Amino acid sequence: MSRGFLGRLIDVFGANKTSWVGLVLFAAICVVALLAPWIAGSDPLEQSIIDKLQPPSATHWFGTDEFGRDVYARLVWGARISLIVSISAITIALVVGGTIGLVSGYIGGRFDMLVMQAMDVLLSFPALILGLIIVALLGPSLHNLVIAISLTALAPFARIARAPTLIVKERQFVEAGRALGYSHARIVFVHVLPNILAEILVMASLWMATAVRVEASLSFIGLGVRPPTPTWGGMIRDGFENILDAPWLSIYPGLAILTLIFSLNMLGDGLRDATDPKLRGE
Amino acid sequence: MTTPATQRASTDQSVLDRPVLAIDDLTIEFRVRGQWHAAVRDLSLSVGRNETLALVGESGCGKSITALSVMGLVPKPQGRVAKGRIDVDGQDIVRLDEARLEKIRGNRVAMIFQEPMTSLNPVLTIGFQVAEALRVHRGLDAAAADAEALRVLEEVKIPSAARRFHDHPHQFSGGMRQRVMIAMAIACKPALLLADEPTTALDVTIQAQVLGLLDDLKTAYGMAMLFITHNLGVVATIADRVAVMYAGEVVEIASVHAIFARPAHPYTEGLFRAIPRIDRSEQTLSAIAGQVPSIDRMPGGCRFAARCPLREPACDASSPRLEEIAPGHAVRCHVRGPARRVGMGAGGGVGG
Amino acid sequence: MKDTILSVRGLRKHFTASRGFPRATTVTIRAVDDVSFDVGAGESFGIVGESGCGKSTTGRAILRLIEPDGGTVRYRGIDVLAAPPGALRDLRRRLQIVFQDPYSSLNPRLKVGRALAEPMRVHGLAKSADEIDARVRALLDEVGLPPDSADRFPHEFSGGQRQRIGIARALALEPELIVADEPVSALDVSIQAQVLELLRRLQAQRGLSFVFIAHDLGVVRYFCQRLAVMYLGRIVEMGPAADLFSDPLHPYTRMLRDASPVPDPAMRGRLPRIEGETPSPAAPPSGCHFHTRCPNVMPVCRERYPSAVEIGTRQVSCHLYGTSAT
Amino acid sequence: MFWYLVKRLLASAPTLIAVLTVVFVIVRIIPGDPALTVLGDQATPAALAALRTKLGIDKPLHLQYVDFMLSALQGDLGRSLVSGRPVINEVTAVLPHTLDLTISSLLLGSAIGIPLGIWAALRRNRLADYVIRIVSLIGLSFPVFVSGIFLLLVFALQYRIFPVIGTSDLANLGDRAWKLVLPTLTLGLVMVAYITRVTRSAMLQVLSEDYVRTARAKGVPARLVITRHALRNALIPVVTVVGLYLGINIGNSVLTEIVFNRPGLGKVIVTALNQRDYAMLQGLMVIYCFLIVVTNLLTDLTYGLIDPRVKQS
Repeated sequence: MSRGFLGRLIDVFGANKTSWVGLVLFAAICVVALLAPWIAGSDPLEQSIIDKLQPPSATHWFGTDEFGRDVYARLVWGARISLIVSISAITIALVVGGTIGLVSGYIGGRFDMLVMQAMDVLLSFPALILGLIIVALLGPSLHNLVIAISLTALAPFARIARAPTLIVKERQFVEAGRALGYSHARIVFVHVLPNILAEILVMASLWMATAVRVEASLSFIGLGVRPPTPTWGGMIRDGFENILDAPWLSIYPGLAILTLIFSLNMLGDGLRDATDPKLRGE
Repeated sequence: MTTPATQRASTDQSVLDRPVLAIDDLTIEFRVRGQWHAAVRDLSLSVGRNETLALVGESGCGKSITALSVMGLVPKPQGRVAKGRIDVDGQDIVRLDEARLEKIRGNRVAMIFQEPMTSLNPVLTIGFQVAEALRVHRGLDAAAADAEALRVLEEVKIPSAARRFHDHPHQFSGGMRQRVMIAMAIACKPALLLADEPTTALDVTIQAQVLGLLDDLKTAYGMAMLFITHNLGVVATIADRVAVMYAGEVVEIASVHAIFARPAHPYTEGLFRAIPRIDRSEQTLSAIAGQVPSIDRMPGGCRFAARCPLREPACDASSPRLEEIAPGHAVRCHVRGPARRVGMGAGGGVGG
Repeated sequence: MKDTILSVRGLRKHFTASRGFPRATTVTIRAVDDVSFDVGAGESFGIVGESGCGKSTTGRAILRLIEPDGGTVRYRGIDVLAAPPGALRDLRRRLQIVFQDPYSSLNPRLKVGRALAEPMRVHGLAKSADEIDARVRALLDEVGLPPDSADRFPHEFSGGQRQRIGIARALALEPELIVADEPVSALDVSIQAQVLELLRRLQAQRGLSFVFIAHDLGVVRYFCQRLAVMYLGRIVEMGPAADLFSDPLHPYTRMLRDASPVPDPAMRGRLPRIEGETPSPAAPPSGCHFHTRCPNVMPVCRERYPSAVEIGTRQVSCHLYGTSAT
Repeated sequence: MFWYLVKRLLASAPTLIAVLTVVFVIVRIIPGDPALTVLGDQATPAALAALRTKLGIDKPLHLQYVDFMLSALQGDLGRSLVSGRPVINEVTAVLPHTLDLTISSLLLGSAIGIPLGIWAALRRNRLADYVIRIVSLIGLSFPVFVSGIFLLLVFALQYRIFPVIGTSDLANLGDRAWKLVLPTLTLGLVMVAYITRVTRSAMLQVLSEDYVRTARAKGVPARLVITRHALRNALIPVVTVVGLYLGINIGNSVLTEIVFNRPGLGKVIVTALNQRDYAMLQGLMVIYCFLIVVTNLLTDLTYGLIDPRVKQS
C-alpha cells in the first residue's frame, strides 16, 4: 500500500469516487476564482441605484443587491477571498503547527508535555471566538484574517502531526536509523515525515473547510475583509438585512459557501477513507 | 468433578461412534479484486469424542478460516463457503440460518482465539463475560449463571476467582486472560472445542500450563478438540491425530506417532527438517526453498510443486488427491501417493 | 573462549513511572539489573528468557539505543557508554542490529536500494554512485535476493525476504558484531530455517560475532555456542548451550527447558505442572526473584539474591550451588 | 472515581491559569491604550487619566496582571465599561439562553446521530449507508448562519410556523421551548451530522475487534452483540469527539444567536466588540474558556464511566 507519494495519491483517487467529486467541485471553484476578471461579466463594485434589489433575471443571473451591484459578479470575485484566506491560513497552520507536532512528538518526554500543554491552552478557546477577538483587536483586513484563522488551526495541526509521529517513532526502522548512525534531523525529515505526510494532508483538506467557514462567519459578523470588497459572508450579511424583500441575496452566497465547504469535506473524507487501513476493511 | 459427558451421552451406540465434527469436501472462497479464489479447497476431516486433531500449517494456509467456518463465522461479504458439508453432531451447519447458528455457537461448539489480550471485551467484567454464555444458552438467571461461571473460573484455575469475579480484563495477565477465554468456551460443556493457536501469544512456561489445562478439560468433558497451531512441538505434545495443511489443502493426515515417524508428504518432511531442536546438538537445518503462492496465483497442478525437491512433470499437470497409504494415513502427493508407494522402500524418517 | 571483543559489566537499566492518586508511588522497573557477560570474536552468544525478562533492553543498551543507567560496555577495549558522538558514530558502524518485526523495521516509503545505500552515504563508505550501486547489488546477492529488488518497495516482499533486507542493511556498514533481536520469531517455520541458515553462512564468511536474543530455545540451541538465561532483569545461568540444555543447573533453566515442547510424540507425557506466573518486573519478589515459582525453594531464597557461582564452564546464580559447590 | 475527579480538577488548574494569562495578553496588551479607545481622540488628558485610574491600568503591567489573576480566580470579572454593571451579572442574565441552545442541540445530535451512525455502520456500503454519509457530509458543510437563514426562510417566512425572533421569556417554559425549536435545529443539524459520522466509524472499528468475534462465537444474539458488546466500546471515541465538538458548538451559538436575534453570550460578545467594551470582552473570554474547561472535565468524567480502564490508570 505504499509506493511513491504521487502514485499512492493516484491510487486513492482511482479507488474513491467521493474524493473525485470533491476534487472536481473544488477545482471548478478554483477555476472560477482564477478566471474572475473574464467570467464575472460586470464590475462587482459598480453601483446602480436604479437597478437595486432586482430579482434574478437574464441580465442579472442572481439578481442585484441594495446598491444595484450584480450578485453573480460579486459571487465570482468573492470566491477569491474565500480561497486566498483559507489556503494561506491553512498553509501557515500546516507548516508551523505540523513542524511543532512532528518535532515535539519525536523528542517526547517533558519537552513534548510542555508543548502539548501550550497547544491545549490554545485549544481552550472556541475557534470562532478566538478569531473574533483577534480580528476585532487587530482590525479587519486580509492579513489579520489569515493570522487569526491560522492561529485557530495551529494547535489542531500540531496534534494531527504528533499522533502519527508517536506511532511511527516506535517503528523499528526509526531505531534502525539510530543504529545506523543517522542524525536526528535526517530521521525526522527523511524517515518520519514522509510516513505521516498523507495523514496531515488529508486533515489539511478537512481543515480548509473549517477555515472557509470561519472566514465566512467572521465576514457575516462584520469582521471580514472590509467592504466594498465582495466576500461571501459579507454578502449574506447584507442580504440578511433585506431578507424579507430579496431572499436571493442570502440564498446564492449561502449555496456558494455550502458548495465550497462540501467539496473540501468530500475531498478530505474520501482521502481519509482511502488512507485509513482500518476503515478500508480487508 | 462428575463426568459431564455421561449426562448427555445418548445410549444409542451409533451416535457415540459418529464423529463430533465431520467436514466433507469443504471449499471456502474469498473475493480478491472481484474474483473468488479458494482459500480452503476440498477439505475433509473428522474429529471424534475425546480426541484431539491438530491442524498444522504456516500462516495463510487456511487453518484458521477452517475453524471459523465450523462456527459459521466466515467473514461476509468478502468470504463464503462455496461447497461442502460441516456436520457437527450430525447437523450440517453450512445450511443453518443465523438464528440456529447462534444456538449452537458457544453451546455445542466453542472456540478459543489466539490473542487473549484483544479477545475479551474491555468494558465488561470477566465474571459477566463467562456467565453470559450460560445465560444465553442455559437460560439461567443472573444469580445462577454467576454461580456457575464462578465454578468454571475455578475449574480453569483462576487464583482467587471469587474475589476477581468483578474485575475487568485489563487487570489480568495474558495467561490468565487465556484461562478466562477457556472458561467462557467450556461454560456450556461443548461437544467440540476449536482452539486457534491458543498458546502462540503466551510465554513458554505459561504455554505449558495452558496446554496441560486444555488436555485435562478435554478428557474430563470427553470433548472433541480441533487444535490449530504452527508449532510442531505443541503438536507432538497434545495431538492424537494430525492434519497438515498447505495452501488451503490438507496434504497429509495421520496419527501423531505415524506422522512424526514416517512423514510421507515432502512438505511435512520439509517442515520437520526445518525445526531447530532443543535436544539436538550440531544440527543441520534444511529449509524449504521459496514461498507459499498467494491465493490469487495458485498453480494448476500440485500446489507444492514449485518448492518440492521430488518434483516431476506429473506434478505440474494435475492436482493430486488425498489418498490413503496406510490405515488412517493419507497423503496428497503424486510421488509419495499409494500408486508409487510400492517402490519406495523404507520411507523417510524424521529429519537429519 | 577465544579473544573477547565485547565485554559487558554490571549493566543496569531502570525505568521509573509514577502511579496512583492521591498518594503517587514511584514504580521502578528493573528491566536490566547487574548484567555481565563477554562475547568472543566470531562467537554467537545467546540471551534467552520470557517476555519482560530484559533481554531486548540488554541488546539495545549495548548499542546505546537505550541509554543504560549503569555498568560498562567495552567493545575491543573502547568504552561504548562513554563514547563521544564522533566515536559513537564510528562504533555504530561496527556494531549493528537486526530487528524482530520485518514489517516495521523497513521504512515503507523507501525503495530497498535507497535503504541499503543510505547508510553507506551517511558514513561516506563509498566514493561514487556507481560504487554504491555495485555494493548494493553485492549485498542483495549475498542475502539471496534478486538484483532488481533494489527498485522495489518493502511491501512488495514477503516477511522472510524483508528480514533478508533488514540483514543486508545491517551488513551495509561492514559491521563486526550484530545484535540480533528475535530475528526469526515473526517468521514461519520453513522461512525461519532459511533465515537461520543465511545468518550462519554470513557468520562463517564474514567472521561475524552475534548477540542473539530469542525466546525459542530450539533456535538458540541451533545458533549459539554459549548463552545466558535471564529472569526478571538478571542472568540466572550462563554457559555453553549444549551443557545448559542437557544438564540445567538453575531450576528456572530446567523449567524453561521442560516447558519447551519437543517435536517428538515419543517424549510426551512429561508436560511439567508449572505453578504460578512470572511476577511483574515492577515488583520482583524479595531475595531470589524466582523463589515464588521454584520447586527447590529454601528459606534463604526469600532473604537475599544469590551471588553468581562458577561451576566448570558455567556460571549460575542459585542458593543450591552456594559455598559447597565451589 | 472520587480521586479521579479530584485529579482531573487539579490537572485542569494549570491550563486555566495559562488560559487566563493568554486572555490578559490578548485583551490588555495587544490593543494599546484602552482608555483612548473608549473615550476617543477628543478626550481630555484629565478624563483619560481618570479612566485609567478607574480601570487600574495606570499601574505597571505586572501588577495589573496580578490584580487580574487574583480577581479572576475569585470569580470577579470586573465591570462593563459601558453599562457599569458587573460582567458576571451581564453574563448570568443571558447564560440560560446559551445553555438552552447548546444543550438542546447536543441532545438532538445524540438522539438522532447515534442511532443513525449505528444503522449506517450495520448497513455498510449499502444504499442506506451511502445516503446517510452524503447527507451527513452536507449537514457538516453548512455554516450555521447559512442553515439558520435557510430554516428561517422556509419555516418562519414562507410557512410562518415558527416565530422569526428568538427572544423568549425564560419563566414561560412553553414559550422558551417553542422559540428554541429553529435555533436548535440549526445548531443540531451540524451536531447530528457530526455524531452520525463519528458513531459510524467508531462502530465499524469496534465491529472488527476480536472481542466482538468472541461474543459471536459465544452465541450471543446479534442484537445483543451490538448493544452490549459493541456500542459501549464505540461510545468511548464518540464521547471524546463530542466533547471536543461542544467547544465548536459554543462558538457556533454566537452565529445562531445573531441570525435568530436571540439573547445570549454571543450577542453580548458582539455588542462588546462593537462598543469596544474591553472589560466586558475580557470577562467573556474567561467565561468561554471556563466553559470549555468544564466541558473537557465532563467529557473525561463520562469517559471514566464508560471505560473501566480509565479509573485505575
